[in-house]
Amino acid sequence: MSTTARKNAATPAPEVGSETRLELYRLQLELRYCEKRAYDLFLQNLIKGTSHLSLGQEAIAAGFGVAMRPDDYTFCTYRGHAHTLARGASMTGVLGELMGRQCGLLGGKGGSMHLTDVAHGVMGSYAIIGAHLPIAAGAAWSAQYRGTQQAAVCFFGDGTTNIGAFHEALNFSVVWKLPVVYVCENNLYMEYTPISSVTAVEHPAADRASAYGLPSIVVDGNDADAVYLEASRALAKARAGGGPTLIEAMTYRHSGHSRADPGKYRPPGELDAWLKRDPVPFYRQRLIEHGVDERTLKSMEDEAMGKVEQATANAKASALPSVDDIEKNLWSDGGVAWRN
Amino acid sequence: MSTTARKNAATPAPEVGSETRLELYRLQLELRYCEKRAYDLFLQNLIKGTSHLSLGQEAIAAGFGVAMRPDDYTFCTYRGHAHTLARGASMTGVLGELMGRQCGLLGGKGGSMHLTDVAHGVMGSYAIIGAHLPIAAGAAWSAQYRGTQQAAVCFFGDGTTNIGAFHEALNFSVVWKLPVVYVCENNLYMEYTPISSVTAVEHPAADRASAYGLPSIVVDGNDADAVYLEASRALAKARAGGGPTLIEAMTYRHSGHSRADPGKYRPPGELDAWLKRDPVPFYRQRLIEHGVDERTLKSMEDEAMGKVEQATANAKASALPSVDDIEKNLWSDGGVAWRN
Amino acid sequence: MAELTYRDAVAAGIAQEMERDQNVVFLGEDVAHAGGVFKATVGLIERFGPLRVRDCPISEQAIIGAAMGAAMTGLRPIAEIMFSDFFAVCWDMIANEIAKARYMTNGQMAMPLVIRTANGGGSRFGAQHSQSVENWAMMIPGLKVVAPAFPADVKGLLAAAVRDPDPVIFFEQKSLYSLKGEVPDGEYVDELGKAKVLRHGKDCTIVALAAMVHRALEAAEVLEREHGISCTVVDVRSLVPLDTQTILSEVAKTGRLVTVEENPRLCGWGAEIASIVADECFWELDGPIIRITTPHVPLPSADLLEDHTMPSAERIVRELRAKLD
Amino acid sequence: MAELTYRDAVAAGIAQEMERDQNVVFLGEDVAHAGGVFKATVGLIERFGPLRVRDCPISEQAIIGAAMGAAMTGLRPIAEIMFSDFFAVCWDMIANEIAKARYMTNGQMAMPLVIRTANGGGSRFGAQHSQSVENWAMMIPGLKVVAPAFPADVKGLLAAAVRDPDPVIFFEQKSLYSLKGEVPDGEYVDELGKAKVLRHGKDCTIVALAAMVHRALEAAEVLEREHGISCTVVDVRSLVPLDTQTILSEVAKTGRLVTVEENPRLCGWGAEIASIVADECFWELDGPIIRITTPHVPLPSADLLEDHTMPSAERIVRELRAKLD
Ligand SMILES: Cc1ncc(C[n+]2csc(CCOP(=O)(O)OP(=O)(O)O)c2C)c(N)n1
Ligand SMILES: Cc1ncc(C[n+]2csc(CCOP(=O)(O)OP(=O)(O)O)c2C)c(N)n1
Ligand SMILES: [Mg+2]
Ligand SMILES: [Mg+2]
Repeated sequence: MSTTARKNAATPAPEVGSETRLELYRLQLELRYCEKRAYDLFLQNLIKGTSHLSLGQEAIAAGFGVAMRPDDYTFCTYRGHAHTLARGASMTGVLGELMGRQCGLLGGKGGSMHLTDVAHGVMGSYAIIGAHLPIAAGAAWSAQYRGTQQAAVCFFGDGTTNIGAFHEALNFSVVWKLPVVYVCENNLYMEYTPISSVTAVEHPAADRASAYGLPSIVVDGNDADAVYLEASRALAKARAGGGPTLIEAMTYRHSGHSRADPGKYRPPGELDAWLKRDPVPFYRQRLIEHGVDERTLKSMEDEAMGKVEQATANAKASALPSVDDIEKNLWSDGGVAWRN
Repeated sequence: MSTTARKNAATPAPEVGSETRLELYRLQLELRYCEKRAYDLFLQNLIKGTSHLSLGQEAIAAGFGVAMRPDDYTFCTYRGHAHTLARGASMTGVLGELMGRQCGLLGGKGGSMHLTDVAHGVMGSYAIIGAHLPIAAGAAWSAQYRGTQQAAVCFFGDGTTNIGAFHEALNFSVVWKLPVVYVCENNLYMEYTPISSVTAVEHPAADRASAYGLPSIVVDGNDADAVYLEASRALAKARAGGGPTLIEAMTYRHSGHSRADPGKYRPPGELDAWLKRDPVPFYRQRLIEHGVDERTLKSMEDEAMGKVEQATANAKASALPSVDDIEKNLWSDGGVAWRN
Repeated sequence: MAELTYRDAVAAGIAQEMERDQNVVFLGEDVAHAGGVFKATVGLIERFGPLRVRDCPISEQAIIGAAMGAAMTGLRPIAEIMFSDFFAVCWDMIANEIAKARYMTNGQMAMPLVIRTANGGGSRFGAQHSQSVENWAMMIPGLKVVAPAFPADVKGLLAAAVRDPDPVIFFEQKSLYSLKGEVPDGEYVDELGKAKVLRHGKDCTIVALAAMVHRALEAAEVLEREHGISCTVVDVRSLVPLDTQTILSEVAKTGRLVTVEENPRLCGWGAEIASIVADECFWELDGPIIRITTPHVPLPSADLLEDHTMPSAERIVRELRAKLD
Repeated sequence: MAELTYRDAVAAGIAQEMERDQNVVFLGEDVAHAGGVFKATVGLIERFGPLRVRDCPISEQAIIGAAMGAAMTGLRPIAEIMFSDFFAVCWDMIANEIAKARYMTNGQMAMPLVIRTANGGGSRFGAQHSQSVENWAMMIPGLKVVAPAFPADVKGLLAAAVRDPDPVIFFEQKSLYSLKGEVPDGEYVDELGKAKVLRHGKDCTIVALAAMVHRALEAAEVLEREHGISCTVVDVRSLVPLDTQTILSEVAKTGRLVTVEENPRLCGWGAEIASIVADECFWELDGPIIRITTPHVPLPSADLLEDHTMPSAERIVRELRAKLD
């Protein structure tokens, strides 16, 4: 896969430690099982509205989740369950929000597309394409101004590179040398339209990096180690005052764009080919090659599944939000009054 | 001036014919004299509001004006007097509009920033940065769909390359292979802020061309011949179905950003250096080198000045618009009614 | 008459106009090969081909800008903005460019285009995919604004919008896409700027739009049957031009005005109508003007919360009973 | 008390708050080294340095996005949008992101920021640089909206806006920048959400905002002196929160309401106030509610046309005489 090679791989690849590897696997398992559970809950009509799963893309959220510092900032899209969980947000809070329960991260007010957990640095999931790129720049600016060496990481899709806010955010961040990492998860599609049919260049992010004086970086988004290493480099650069990084991670979503989408627009065989590169079994194999024994893996898998079962049970047991909540939290005083 | 060299100058430079040269000079003279007149009319308080002169940048409007076909489309900014005149719009109409007279191109409704002359292909002057780039793409799409081989030419400044609409328009135009030519007049400044202080790359347009799969083109915007040749190439490409071109023309405005601006933010000596490359005397010198005699030049200059005098007189003699015009031309039925 | 869904009436209206006029072209995100995320434009690319029905990048400014450039040079584009919330990313194109071009150029510039969009709540999509933003468009001089409540109106008003020589913002209420109704067969064109009186009463005139028309009708039913309150229901259909004649005369008959708006309270279209009535129909009023709106908050996503935030038939009944007596 | 221009009161208000709180930062286009295109922020970079007073590229989405990201992570940014018309290029950031963040996240996200902008007509700048768009902001739940008419209010309300923990849209009326007035020396902070009664009358209550306050006062003067009509004039000052108490009680006293709005007619803030009064103050009204607005057209640029389009004192006098008798 030539497209997944890192283009400017001048630095010799450092090693990923074995504890980090276990952590990467653990996280990918949790993200995978939780997303699958979200899918099941849909089918049971316990989740309403829409929802955008990142089944198949977990290595990216995991790689960054492990590389980031606890006080770093994450900015997600509507396809943000994995990125939110990867920062340590409560799984009950995530599933509860999808189910519209009181225990939800947002008490049922935001829904699947807006997961947020400020306490864990998840500064929001944004459902209008492009908006969160400049906002991430702002969080990075704040960190820079306050001198905290925090970094902001902003995830978005290939389709997002064609909207104006992408361009403004990239230029702005470079000019102000902001500690922000932009991560384009190129899963080959917008909603149902192939990205190649609406984009002037092959790599929608990497081929545009030079327009902002940045190096072109493409990484295998299905290899958690590769993502982790790239993330570590970019975060170190940000903390050292070196400014932003733009990374294009090649990946694929296993399910449709959203709940309503059976994904029929994909050419035959494409999904199968990518399923062969499914990041979770792929990473399991790597661990085995690195000498991790089957029992350890199995117990990690059981533990992750147990966590999902527990969270599901918690969320199901949670009450519905109260109708009184409608009149709460528009303003900092807790209320919604626009008049005296 | 290394920055004004055309980067991809693979094609051997064709010659500019001598008649074309005279036409280029004639046009530059008219643009220059008319803008200077606009400046004088301000000082006499006969022009109100704001106005943005392109003194010093005339070679670009002239180069394109001569290269374009009568049925091509022009899209200008608020700094669009020259581009409008270069398509053959009435000078009385232009000065009349600046003065808010009935004879104005827009009957006093638009003002200096919105000159439009649909009959001459001037499809509007746009005062909100970036907006007209996608609109020009739309006109080009229409030409493509109708199969007319018309092209759209869209002029804008260096500062405009940092707004989202620039990015969207460029990508869109390339993907749809639209017959549109984007011309960035890099005069080194936004309003009062140097473009270099807010832009991630040296050449705000040319260094971004590759992000849209386009070649990087920088042209000396103070040399009407160079502009004319580049324009001709781009227009031919557009008509041949070759898609859009992005051209960065290096230039400088002699006056401030707008009427209110004395231009104090410029480093000492900068203006003087550029005045030495003033496109009008520069081009006069070239004509002399090509054997055009002093008398011919003098008579062209007198004629251009005569045209400006006549237009000024016409505009001054024109009535003010009628208050009844306020209630006209919101809708195609000529009226403004929003209710029955 | 065939029974069509509101969603299918969209495709029927577009197809009718594309069939008639070669200059009608259609563009948007995921509208062609996928038939739209609400499946409202299925079959158009097969019928009219990829030069007239075009998928676009996620570039709303480019989409609306392209429509504008095409309209001023002889085409009659229909552009889709997937959710009306996304008007915010191309608002400059809509409010500052398209709306003003003809007036600013003193009539030089023609702008025959339609922007279609899925508007409104009720789908548990959360605050950024559920707004009712008819007032965003209504407040901008130079835009015509239409919001149908029934499949027949979708087809007829969409056709009228395409034929209109001025820019029309066409709001399709997403909670109505699966609503079925009789739609005239064959060529069918309605008229912009005409409200419809759907029900005649004597105690009160309820003025509603889009999804709220159905709730107003349901409430009027209950009020009549269970509480002896008889209401006129007016479907505004077109905010610009606004059929003030119908509204004023219907309010004059009952002496009371109630607006039912899906939008959050402040500066909704109901405020405008209330202010017109409070001026021109003041002496015919028998009591206060009542506005029933979504409270002035973003729309929450959980079923229960969303349902209790938007005006329901029950709430209309409750408020009218409390305030009319 | 010193006499300051409205323009200088802006810089004074910002300086006061930057002095007090290190977390207040200021960004915009041409705001730092050039001191702003309206010269309203002259001297700030010299005083607070280039880390706190920052020039930006022409990237309104980036500017407002950056302010939002900074606000949610502990700073208190003030962002300038040069002309309020340009809200349209960053409307998503303002209306869909900033306004909704706290509510959607059920209170997790703080958003203490101010967006300042030059608003309104009268400068012959044409339709894209002259709009009065207070209603654009007012209609979005989650935004506070302020529009001062006097230099003292500029300083005091700007300080209050910066200290407010919620997002505030601060409209500076560009036709007032050179207006002079007394401004309290030293630290001065006003309160959001309070209207001011500037004149007491008995025949009619005129409610106005920003530049229209001055025209209303002038008209009230003439009406009293030349026509024996005595008017109360209320300066709304803050559209959200809205001081309905003051408005309702002043309307109740005179029995008549007239709003004077610079915005084009449809869905202006006056419509909202009219609808509130027509509901809650109905029984105290002695006659129709009158709205005086710019007609529903874009603003033309020529002096004569612009002057006749915006509401003038003469027009207020004329309309009130015709309609109050
Ligand atoms: C401004 C805007 N336009 C359109 C949409 C509708 N939309 C939601 S997701 C999506 C596709 C996004 O594609 P991409 O950026 O590749 O992300 P992915 O969904 O593949 O993760 C679109 C068009 C939107 N939410 N916002
Ligand atoms: C969206 C928007 N932001 C800001 C402005 C204010 N403004 C008008 S001209 C200008 C500078 C434009 O610079 P450039 O593109 O280089 O064009 P030039 O004026 O140099 O020709 C600015 C910031 C505007 N008109 N529109
Ligand atoms: Mg994608
Ligand atoms: Mg410039």
